[in-house]
Amino acid sequence: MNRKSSNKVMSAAEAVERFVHDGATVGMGGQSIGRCAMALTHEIVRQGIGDLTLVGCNLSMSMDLLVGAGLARRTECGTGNLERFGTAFRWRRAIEAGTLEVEDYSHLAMASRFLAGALGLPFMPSKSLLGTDILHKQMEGGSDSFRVIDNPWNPDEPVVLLPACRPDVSIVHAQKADELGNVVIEGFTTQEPEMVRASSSVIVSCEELISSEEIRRYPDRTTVPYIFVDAVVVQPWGSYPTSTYGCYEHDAEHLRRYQVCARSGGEAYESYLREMIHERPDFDSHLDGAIGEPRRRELEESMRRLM
Amino acid sequence: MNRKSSNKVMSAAEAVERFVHDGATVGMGGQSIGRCAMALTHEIVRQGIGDLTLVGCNLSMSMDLLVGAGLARRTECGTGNLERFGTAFRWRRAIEAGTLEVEDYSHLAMASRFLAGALGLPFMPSKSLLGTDILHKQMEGGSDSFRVIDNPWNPDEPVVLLPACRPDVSIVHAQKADELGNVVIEGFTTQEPEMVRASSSVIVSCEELISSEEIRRYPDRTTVPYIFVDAVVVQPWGSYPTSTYGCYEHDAEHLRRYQVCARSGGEAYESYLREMIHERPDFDSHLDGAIGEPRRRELEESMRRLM
Amino acid sequence: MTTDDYTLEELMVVEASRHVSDWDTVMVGTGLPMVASLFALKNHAPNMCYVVETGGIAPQIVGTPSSVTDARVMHRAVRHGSLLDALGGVLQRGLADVAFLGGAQIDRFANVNSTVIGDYDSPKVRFPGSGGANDLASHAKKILIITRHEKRRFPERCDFITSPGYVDGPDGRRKAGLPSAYPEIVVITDLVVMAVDRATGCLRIERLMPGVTVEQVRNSTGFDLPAAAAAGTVEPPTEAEVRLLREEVDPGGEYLKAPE
Amino acid sequence: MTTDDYTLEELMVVEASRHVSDWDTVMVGTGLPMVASLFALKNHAPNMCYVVETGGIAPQIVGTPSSVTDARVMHRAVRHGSLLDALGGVLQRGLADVAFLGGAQIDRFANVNSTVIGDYDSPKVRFPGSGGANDLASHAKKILIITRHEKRRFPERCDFITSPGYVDGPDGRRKAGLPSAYPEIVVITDLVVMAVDRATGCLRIERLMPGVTVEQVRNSTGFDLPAAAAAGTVEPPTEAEVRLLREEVDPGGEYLKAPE
Repeated sequence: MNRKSSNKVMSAAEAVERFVHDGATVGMGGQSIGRCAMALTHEIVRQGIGDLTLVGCNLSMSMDLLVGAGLARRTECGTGNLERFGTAFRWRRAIEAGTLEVEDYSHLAMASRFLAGALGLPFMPSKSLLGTDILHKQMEGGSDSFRVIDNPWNPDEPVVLLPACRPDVSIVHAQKADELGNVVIEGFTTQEPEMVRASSSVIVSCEELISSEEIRRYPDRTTVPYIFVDAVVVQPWGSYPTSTYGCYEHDAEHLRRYQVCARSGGEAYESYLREMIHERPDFDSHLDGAIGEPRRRELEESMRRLM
Repeated sequence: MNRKSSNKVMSAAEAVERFVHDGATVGMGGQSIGRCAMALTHEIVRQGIGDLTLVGCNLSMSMDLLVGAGLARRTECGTGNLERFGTAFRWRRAIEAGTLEVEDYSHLAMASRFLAGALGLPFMPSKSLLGTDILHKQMEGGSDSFRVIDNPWNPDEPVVLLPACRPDVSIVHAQKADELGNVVIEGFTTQEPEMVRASSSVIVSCEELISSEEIRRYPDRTTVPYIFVDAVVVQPWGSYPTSTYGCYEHDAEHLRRYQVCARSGGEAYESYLREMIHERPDFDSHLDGAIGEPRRRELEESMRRLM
Repeated sequence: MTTDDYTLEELMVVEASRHVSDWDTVMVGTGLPMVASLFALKNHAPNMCYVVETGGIAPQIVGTPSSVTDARVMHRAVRHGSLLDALGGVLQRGLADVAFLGGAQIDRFANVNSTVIGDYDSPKVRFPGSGGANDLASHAKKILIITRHEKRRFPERCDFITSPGYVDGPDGRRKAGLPSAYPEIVVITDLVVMAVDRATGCLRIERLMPGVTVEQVRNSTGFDLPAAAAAGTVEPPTEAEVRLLREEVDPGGEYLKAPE
Repeated sequence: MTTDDYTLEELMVVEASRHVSDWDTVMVGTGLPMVASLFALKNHAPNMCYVVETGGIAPQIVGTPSSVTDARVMHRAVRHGSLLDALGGVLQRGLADVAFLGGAQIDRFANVNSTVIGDYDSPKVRFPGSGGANDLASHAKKILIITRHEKRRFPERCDFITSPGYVDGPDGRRKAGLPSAYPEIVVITDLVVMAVDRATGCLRIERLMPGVTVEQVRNSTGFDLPAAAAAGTVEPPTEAEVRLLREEVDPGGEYLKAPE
């Protein structure tokens, strides 16, 4: 915890070293090909922090990298994919090979678990999952994470109870933050408002550091106030190759390239990890290798046209 | 329901006539001396719609008027007062006289009940109310609105379950709305985001009608999207004598005057109702009688200085 | 106009759009469902309200979005929100009139599998999982599924029920505790339009694609498939509809291939 | 400086502020609690974070707010939010270090009544009710109560427990299921500073106001009130503290009357 600090700005290396530990449950920001915390994920891979439980609604490329790098023990999520770009292949293979524990939920069920954590509640009711094998096969398989009770006010109506999900640390990429740790997410916010509030520690990377003066001028726009945040990492393009709403589009070329490597696995995948992460001292160096200035301008321009 | 309409703008008289019915459970917007839906409340009094159950977190002057006018059968809330301006006296007297049913909650407990309604859940867990007579005396008294269960994942830990609160209609005053029914609340939002979403019908009065173009230009600022709203009443000063953040301060003089009448009851109170509401065809006429232009400018100026 | 003037995929999309009415609140992802709902919006449902899982309400979708996080599905929304707002506050709240779903397997009770082929604990093939699909199937008033018709996709019982259809019979959803107890469920394939018969909780043939026989459909289906008494043929799209589809809804041909 | 140079009320406020530390997250309404916490902020806790029930986080409070809906308590907040954000997302979430409370009755276990005098179902006097008080008492790590010391305010048992103290004994809160099981509870009156003794779950005398005797306090209290072994005297405010209080915290004398 680093919440009692008036300047939380630090490098990704320092933030990950201080707040992500072996065996941690990590809340994954972003969704699909949008606003995934790629810079922070690279840093976890670089530092080789392992035995992680990854949690989120849709877990995408950032999760797949941690699984592919052998750093994940378990996932709890609603989906593992990159939507039109395909399944999260390292995740899929690890499940098929039996080397990764999974617990399946729906997106709303995971969001509900984070909501319970965010509100300090032990569990949240849900009307999803009823009548399905997500519930029944996992309960038969010994999972302790589901209860079905009767609605006390309508005794024949089953209601699911889901235990709160409280990550040890969440990693999130946002458009803006100030040095105190106030965070502004623009556009869609996925499960992040609840997940962040439910977490013991929170690392936010941002496209732009703004002044606390600006935060206080527009308090209706602050997504997460500083009392929930431990570290602010200033990292433009920090969600690359996924998009950041209002800043740049996803890079379809790089996503396809990753998916080719992830699908084949083996040396193709190892060399992706090596060239893109391990041989790079930091995320800026990764960006310099992965994407040139002209392509960056293109993706920015493409996003601008959609605003 | 009037949600399938591309122009929901109507008079307070029409909105109240269409959406507030005898016996309804009414969600009360605003809190204390801020943003109470006074214009809509006056209209309910004027139309004499009765047998109402009033629900909210803090119920204030708008509730007290409906109780004082003999239109309320029951309240469910966390507090009945106007903070520094005192108790809600008509409410207090009615409870002491045994003419009003009450169910007591904490503010968080009521907000939790609205949250359950907003999420389509039958109940919400709570860790408030435990160890108190709010829970025990009301349960002993026969209330069916509380259950205490053991946390299934920690069997010795009691957890309260509270049933969803789903108003038949909510009345809310906001700074801005468009004709489709998109609503922008600025500053504090009390329990309104959840209460409105939990309601079958929603009437919103607003200081200013803005264009849908403006709504779509700043979608991060919309508090409630139009799919939850049935009627939009354009009524500047619609929360008078309570404040509207960013627009005007509360009118301490009028609040004190009301409290004097409410405290004495009898003819003093009847004449307040008569002069301020029954003899006034609409809220603009009430305003003309209650507050002159110079005082309005003063209250606007006073708010401006706080921005 | 002859059947050569539109593709089967185009027909499936137009047929799906017919199940979307004006003023419907429609929960939709990307792909063919988005094409179908965009077509409905432009053709006969101008006041339709999109709700995107990621939180966008009533966006004016542009281009061909490749994700629910794509700025194209957020364009000029009346509100940006969170996943909880969309899936909890609109869908579970009971306000979604129509939801589109996909899946690897659909069984006779219209239960859907998007999780796994084989045993859950030692899977033969693992799929991405529910995502919002389970939530959509649990809470929407009407569920539309667009899929190719292959026998392996229509087994007697899904290997894994990810998203509930009628579970195990006409009253299966109510008994399971699902708030939307008797939704309309319509499955549109390249051979047939099926819908759940409320009396049995099972899929039955409602309308055949032009030129397709009941026999053909049954041969491609892994469970007994009755036919509604009045089972007719799917109405082909008009020339104007095809033009709208090609020129305005999917002008780049990103989702719909033009006929060869 | 003599006792004539500050009022008892000022002393109560300064004493209350001593229980607020730098970086504390403090949930506060209006009135004396706000004066005490504002004083702490300006005197020794510059990084204190106000959280207002109505949703404002870390406002820079101006003037003398008369309500939690007053724009003065929202001034330059880092975030505006909802009641659920503040009471659920911060308080019930376990992040409130300090909360201020008021009430009509406080009993030996520091339970508080702000609902009713007499029988709940046929009340002699009805008060406004819990508001956020029950939530504050249920979830904060430290609970501060500022009140006048009158015998009727300190009964053996509250007529109605609105907000939990230690309920009925040292383990009462844990058994009741309260997440904040052993909070510090401090009651500051014009006679005495009391705190709950963790060993008994009951209030005891911690410090006396200057010139007050244990006998005096006991005569004004409706339950047996032990005294801590080391019970001393409340430290008077310094001249600088009184100046800060009068000139910067409550310059209009809205809350604190100047000494006659």
